[in-house]
Amino acid sequence: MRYLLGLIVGLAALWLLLSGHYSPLFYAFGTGSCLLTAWICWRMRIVDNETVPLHLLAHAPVYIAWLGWEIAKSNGDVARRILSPGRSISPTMTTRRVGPATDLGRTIYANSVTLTPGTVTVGLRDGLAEVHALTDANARDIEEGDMDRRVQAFERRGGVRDDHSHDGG
Amino acid sequence: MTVDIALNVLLLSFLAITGLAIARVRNLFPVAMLTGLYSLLSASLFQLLDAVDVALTEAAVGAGVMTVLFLATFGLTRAREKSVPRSRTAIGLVVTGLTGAALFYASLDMPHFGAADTPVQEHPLRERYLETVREEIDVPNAVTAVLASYRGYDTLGEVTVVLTAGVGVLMLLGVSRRGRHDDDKEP
Amino acid sequence: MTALIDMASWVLLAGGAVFSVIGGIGILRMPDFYTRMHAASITDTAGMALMLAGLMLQAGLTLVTAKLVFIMVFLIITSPTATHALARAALHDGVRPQLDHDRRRHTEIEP
Amino acid sequence: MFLAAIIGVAVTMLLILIRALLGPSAYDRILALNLFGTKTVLFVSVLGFLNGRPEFLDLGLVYALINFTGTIAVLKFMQYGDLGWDEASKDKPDV
Repeated sequence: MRYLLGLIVGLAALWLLLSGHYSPLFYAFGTGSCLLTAWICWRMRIVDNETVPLHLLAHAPVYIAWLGWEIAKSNGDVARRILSPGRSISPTMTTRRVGPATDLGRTIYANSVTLTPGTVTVGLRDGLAEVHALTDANARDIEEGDMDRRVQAFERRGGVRDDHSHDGG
Repeated sequence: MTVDIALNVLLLSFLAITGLAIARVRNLFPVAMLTGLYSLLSASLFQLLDAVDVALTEAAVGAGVMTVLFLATFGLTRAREKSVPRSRTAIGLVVTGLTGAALFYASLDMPHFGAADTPVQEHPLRERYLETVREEIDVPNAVTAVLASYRGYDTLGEVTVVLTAGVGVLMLLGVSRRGRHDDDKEP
Repeated sequence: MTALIDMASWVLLAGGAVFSVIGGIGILRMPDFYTRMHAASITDTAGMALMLAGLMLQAGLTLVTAKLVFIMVFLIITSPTATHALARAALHDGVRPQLDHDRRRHTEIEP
Repeated sequence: MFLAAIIGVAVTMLLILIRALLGPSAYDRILALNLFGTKTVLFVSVLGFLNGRPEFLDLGLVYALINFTGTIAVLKFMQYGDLGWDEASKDKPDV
């Protein structure tokens, strides 16, 4: 129920921001479309903590800020490699056991890895992430698992207290 | 204005390159994607001409639905063009050239972009729509009022297109997996 | 103040354009499909974010900015998903990356 | 200054188009076309500002979504040779 309410509030905010017309007629249209969408989602049974991750909302800014900084750094690095003459890359494939316990956490991790220039998740299966990295150094960063720990912390702060042990990475 | 002309030239040359590539590539798979690209480019051109509603439709139908339909077709047929003897491609070239020339000739009679003395600007009905639309329909956009009310039946047909796009998206994201049976696959 | 915001937005727009072109060069220069993906992700992150941020500064606190934020969020969520799906499909299809090092712990890919 | 941005985007589009034409593999083309789509989003956004009508950003929003579904459609087709079918449906019926 909490998630359904969250979804409706989110949809309403989206509608208000995109519409730009505020009169009774349009409020009626907006309310109708939000409720219809929420009802369809509810009927499809996709309204849960995965599609409406309310619990992560409060801690998202910290993670996003950190991720933004990482992306900025690796952007500079990859841009330099593209522009430098000669071969300055050393493509590497590596695997890492993924720390986050939930599917959502794993997806956030895999997407963060892909979003950062220099590393792309090419496979995610059985808790193993297969990563293609532009350079050996990028691959080592993945193996060291700083991002993995960040996502885990983000996930845990969000209230998923799933304390079963991971075999790390 | 020169910027607009430069952007027009740029987008049109992109369109030409894409068109030539579509004609040359024999594997239909990249062709499907290139037609999507073609639609995106023409939609950008429409936006450049301030026809945003046309651009939206072009993008949704041309790049979205058409790609999906192409791919669905490839699922049933082969995704490779049959090679055609050169004499027949020559006929095609002549036909296309003539059609293009005729269209170009026809375009010479069209009023210039944004010209003030066209029926669109001078017809008395235009004043009526623009002045009475607020009292009669009470929506902020006159074009919307004409589309959705004054010629509502016509629009009903267009909305069907949008519905098709929605069905395409549902199909893609695999939400309607339950409805699929093995027997609907043609040999 | 307005001049300052204008200046900042210009810097962001120019930076976005530069990164986007660098990514384009990378797409042409990189040796194989997988390395090209990394170049592509430059235009999709730095190029896109800087340019949209520049536009946001121009628009100020209006609904236009809200729409720009939505565009950015959509792109940030969908672009890695599309890249990942692409890379996975390529690997699945047997497109082999040119590698200097291969430290994979398992070999799922058929030769 | 919007002009500089739009020139940057246009040059990038040209470079990407070259890659799309060169190939060599289908995946290179898909990558290029997906990227071309996101560049088009930037192009129309900046174009709206250049023409002084930033309200037209809805177009950019729609492009972003269409481009994503288009790419996923192509990949799904490549992997399964068919649309609207998912590997998971074989062993795990939904709902």
